[in-house]
Amino acid sequence: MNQMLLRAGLLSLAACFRVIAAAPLPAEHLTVTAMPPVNAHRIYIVDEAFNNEIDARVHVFDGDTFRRLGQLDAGYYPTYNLSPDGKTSAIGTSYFARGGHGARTDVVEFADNQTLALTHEIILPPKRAHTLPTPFGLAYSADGRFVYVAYVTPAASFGVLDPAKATVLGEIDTAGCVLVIPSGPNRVSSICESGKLLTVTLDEKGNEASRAFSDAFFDPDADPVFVQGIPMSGGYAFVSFLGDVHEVDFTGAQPLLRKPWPLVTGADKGRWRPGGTQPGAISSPMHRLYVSMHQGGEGSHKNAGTEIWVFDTVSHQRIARWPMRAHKLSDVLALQVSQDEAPLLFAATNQADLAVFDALTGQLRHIEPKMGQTPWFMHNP
Amino acid sequence: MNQMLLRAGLLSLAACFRVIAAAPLPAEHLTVTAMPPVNAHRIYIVDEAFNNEIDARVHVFDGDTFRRLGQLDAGYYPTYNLSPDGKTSAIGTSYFARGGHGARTDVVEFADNQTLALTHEIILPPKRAHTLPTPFGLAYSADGRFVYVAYVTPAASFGVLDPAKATVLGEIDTAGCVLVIPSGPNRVSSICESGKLLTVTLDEKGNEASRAFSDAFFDPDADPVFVQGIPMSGGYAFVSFLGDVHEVDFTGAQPLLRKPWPLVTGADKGRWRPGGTQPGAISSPMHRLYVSMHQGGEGSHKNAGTEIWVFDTVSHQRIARWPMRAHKLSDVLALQVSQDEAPLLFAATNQADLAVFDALTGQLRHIEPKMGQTPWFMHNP
Amino acid sequence: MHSIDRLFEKSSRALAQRTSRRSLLAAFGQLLTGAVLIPLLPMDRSARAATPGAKSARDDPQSCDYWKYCAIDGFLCACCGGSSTSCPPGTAPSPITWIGTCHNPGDKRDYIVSYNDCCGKVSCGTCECNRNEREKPMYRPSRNNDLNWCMANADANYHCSVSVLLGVAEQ
Amino acid sequence: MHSIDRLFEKSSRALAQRTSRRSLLAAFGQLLTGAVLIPLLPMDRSARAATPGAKSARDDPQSCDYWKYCAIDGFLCACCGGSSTSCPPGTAPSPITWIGTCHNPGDKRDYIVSYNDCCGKVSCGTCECNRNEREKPMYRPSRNNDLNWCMANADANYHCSVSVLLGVAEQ
Repeated sequence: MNQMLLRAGLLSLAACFRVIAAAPLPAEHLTVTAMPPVNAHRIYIVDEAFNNEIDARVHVFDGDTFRRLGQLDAGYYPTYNLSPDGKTSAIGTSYFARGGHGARTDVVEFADNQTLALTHEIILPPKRAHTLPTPFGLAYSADGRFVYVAYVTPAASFGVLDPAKATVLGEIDTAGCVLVIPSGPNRVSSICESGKLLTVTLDEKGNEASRAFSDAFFDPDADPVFVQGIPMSGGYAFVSFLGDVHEVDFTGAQPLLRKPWPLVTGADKGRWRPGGTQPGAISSPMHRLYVSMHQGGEGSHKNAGTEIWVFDTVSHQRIARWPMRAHKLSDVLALQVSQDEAPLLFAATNQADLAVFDALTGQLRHIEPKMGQTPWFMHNP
Repeated sequence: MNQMLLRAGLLSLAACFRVIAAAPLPAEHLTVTAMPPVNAHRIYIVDEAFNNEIDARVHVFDGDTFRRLGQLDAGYYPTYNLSPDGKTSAIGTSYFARGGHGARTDVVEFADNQTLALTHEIILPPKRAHTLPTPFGLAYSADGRFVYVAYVTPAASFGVLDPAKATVLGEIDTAGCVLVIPSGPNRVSSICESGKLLTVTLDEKGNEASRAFSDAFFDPDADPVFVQGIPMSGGYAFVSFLGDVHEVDFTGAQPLLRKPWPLVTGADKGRWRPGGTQPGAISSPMHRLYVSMHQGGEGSHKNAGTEIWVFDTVSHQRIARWPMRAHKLSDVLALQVSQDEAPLLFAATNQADLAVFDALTGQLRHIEPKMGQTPWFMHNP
Repeated sequence: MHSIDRLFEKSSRALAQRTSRRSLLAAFGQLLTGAVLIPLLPMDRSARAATPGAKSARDDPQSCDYWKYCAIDGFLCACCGGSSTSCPPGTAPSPITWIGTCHNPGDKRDYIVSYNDCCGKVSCGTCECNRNEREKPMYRPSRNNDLNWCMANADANYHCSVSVLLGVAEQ
Repeated sequence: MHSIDRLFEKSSRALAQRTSRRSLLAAFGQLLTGAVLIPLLPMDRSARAATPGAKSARDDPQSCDYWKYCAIDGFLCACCGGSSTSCPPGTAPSPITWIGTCHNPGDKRDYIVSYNDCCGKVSCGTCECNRNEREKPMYRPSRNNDLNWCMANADANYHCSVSVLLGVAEQ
């Protein structure tokens, strides 16, 4: 018994001694964090901040480490895109001299994605389209030489910018067709009310060289397409409200309209629909299309999806249905997928959660809560 | 039976006829709503919008009809006050040329409380104190001739403004003492680190005529006071972290420091504490002090209150304890009371609910959910 | 056709204030030529109101289920100091609008509704409402509610949305 | 006294960049004269951490319960792309700070902590943390966390807060 007490006493003494004798923690030094190198699993999330709309942001998130990497200010009704090399963020936005009132300044701000510091800006005429995020509010030419910005006043046109020289080169009227779908080094297509595409070809200086209309590639009365076109190899896929996939090949001088194919067949047609603020994403290397689907009728096209449906873009067969409630996730407003061979699928919900899935298996990897206020669109390299 | 059927048939026919024959609804006309006249139960709620801090607002709410009357933009880290006649809102704030970055403009904007339209502004040097709302970030002289704005760079001073001429008259160094407590037509007091008050008397032109320090009216080491002083007849009451009430009479040429009296006595001392962003409010006509109280220790002074305690400001006796959980309300961050003989008590919670109570009985009249994002301070006429 | 005439007159007058004649014709040609009658007067009403709100909500201007709000995606001015047809104090109505066609269950008629934004203050943030019956993407701007219709105002900041009955959608 | 010296040097250097000598002496006289030792080294530790977090949270830089954060009222930079001592990419540290004294349960020592704000982007909005041990109102600015310590930065917008150990709070 005495021995036990002695041992206990010695142990206590040793513990005390260790604490007392250990050197105090050294002084720390304040630093600024360096960004990790860009990788295929980095994602840029446009938070419209709908309740505080002058304070939109872009959150930068790493799908491997599940870390928030940083943030970019995005102003009011922003439009966002990455440069073709992924090194630059371009944020088209509007500011007011007094927060929510006062003189309006439309501007494209450029940030270095390796530092998240702003590098320069180009002031626009106050005509920038104020609308929800699409891939086509601001876009780079394939060679990065031009930046195009969609204008709506409500007259529709677009600005041609030189990002290297930080100047506005000019403005091109689009006869009521909207948005800027870039192709090649010098072509811009816009979507017309009639369902046609207007394609303007630019000269060396960014002026209009020629223009041409395509045939209508969808029926805007019977079944309009979402303007959130989905990048795919050589072009974009436009999903319609009822779930037809209209692929457009933009590799040639004029858009090539492929035969549409359906996501929904039989009795499900018109009952299950795509929806949300970014309804679909395509993994080009893996030939997969992911679409956020819900059950609803006319007017439900902005509804978030209760399931993600997965399709083979070659066979057009549905491969999987992934119900979100299996993961206790709320419904999905926006989808994006990484463009590598081990793809991650990102899903932003109407509760502002960001879910990260293995895009091949559907396995849930992570849920990042409260990814801003209203994360409505996602971009990745 | 036949008669029954006939009657039913006639009824159906009548119903059809009514629907078919009724004139369609007339075309409507778009208008702008006029504000109801100012009354004692109107309240101005400063929403710091802490998650979107460049987008603070002031919500205007009617405690009688429970209607939101409108909103004022309030920018970044605003300071707010009403003119002595209640007709004007003065919003001291800061804007950046690019939302959250770029050139900073400090400004006082004035709005007509009968229209909620801005009337004019005064641009300040970029020195305005960026801190949480208090009654003393911006204040009017009693006659409305001067407006004072607290500066911290972190050097402390204040600006003297002429709201009628929309000019900055000058700046007065306050030797490290902060905020602007107005009294009479030409005196400004500031709170010093030592617990003293510095009182600067102005001349006709708003320049310093004289200055004097009071004795210390509290001990900033042992028991600091909240800077959210509570207006009362002839002066302000400052509640301390441990719950002593330090009343200061500002009617004379120099502040008169009254003997402090305790909110908390006996075993409760140090256990029950006042707290929040606006811990108390006084009804001068009814001689009542309302304080938001919680159980906590050192460092809990920003905790929201689980109870509202009611005191008689003459007898210093506690009259009532009103637990918030009885109303399923979350804890209270800010308190304000109307200055009429049928007073309403307004309580803003840490869940952004605004509760309206009968201030005499504690009866809950209304809960207005989601009164902005972070409603941290309230003003009323 | 009285109400339709009013619609055309109102829309074209408002647009004319802000756009060149050429752009106007290009962007909204259909609205001015009468081809608009088809989208304005859809025949298919079977899909309407899959889950209709309770009667009280359908008649409550502070409820998103209010029948007039069938194509509002934004904040209801009726919760922001205004009403279903009135902008809150200190804000300015947008002169340009988008258009909806809503069914009034009270008299079983379809009405053409002008949705105006109220502008010049930061977003109201209360009573968010997202309904999109017959709403179309922005390539059909007169039917699109994602555009900031405050775009052409002196103060282009969006605060909230109202609904203004223009007349019966006659067939 | 090494760490205290560092504190004085750092604070006075930072302040001197932005304030006139006179204002500096007026506002922060106590900090420079040594009278600061009393508020910096409070004797009463009995009230500390009435409800201490779990050990893991106390050591987790992304948790508000992290022991170093005892006087942060704001967003934790460790959740915003930075760390407990590092500002997120693209932001700038504030050269002026407020000071806390936090108890490290790991070695049972009290440390003096400099809380710097990271500036130049809109609020991070993640990991809001509101702790106020020994925090004082703004009439004692060196101990106040309600002031925007980005106030003197070229871009004065507050993004998040870090905690930087300056040294042991010796008695």
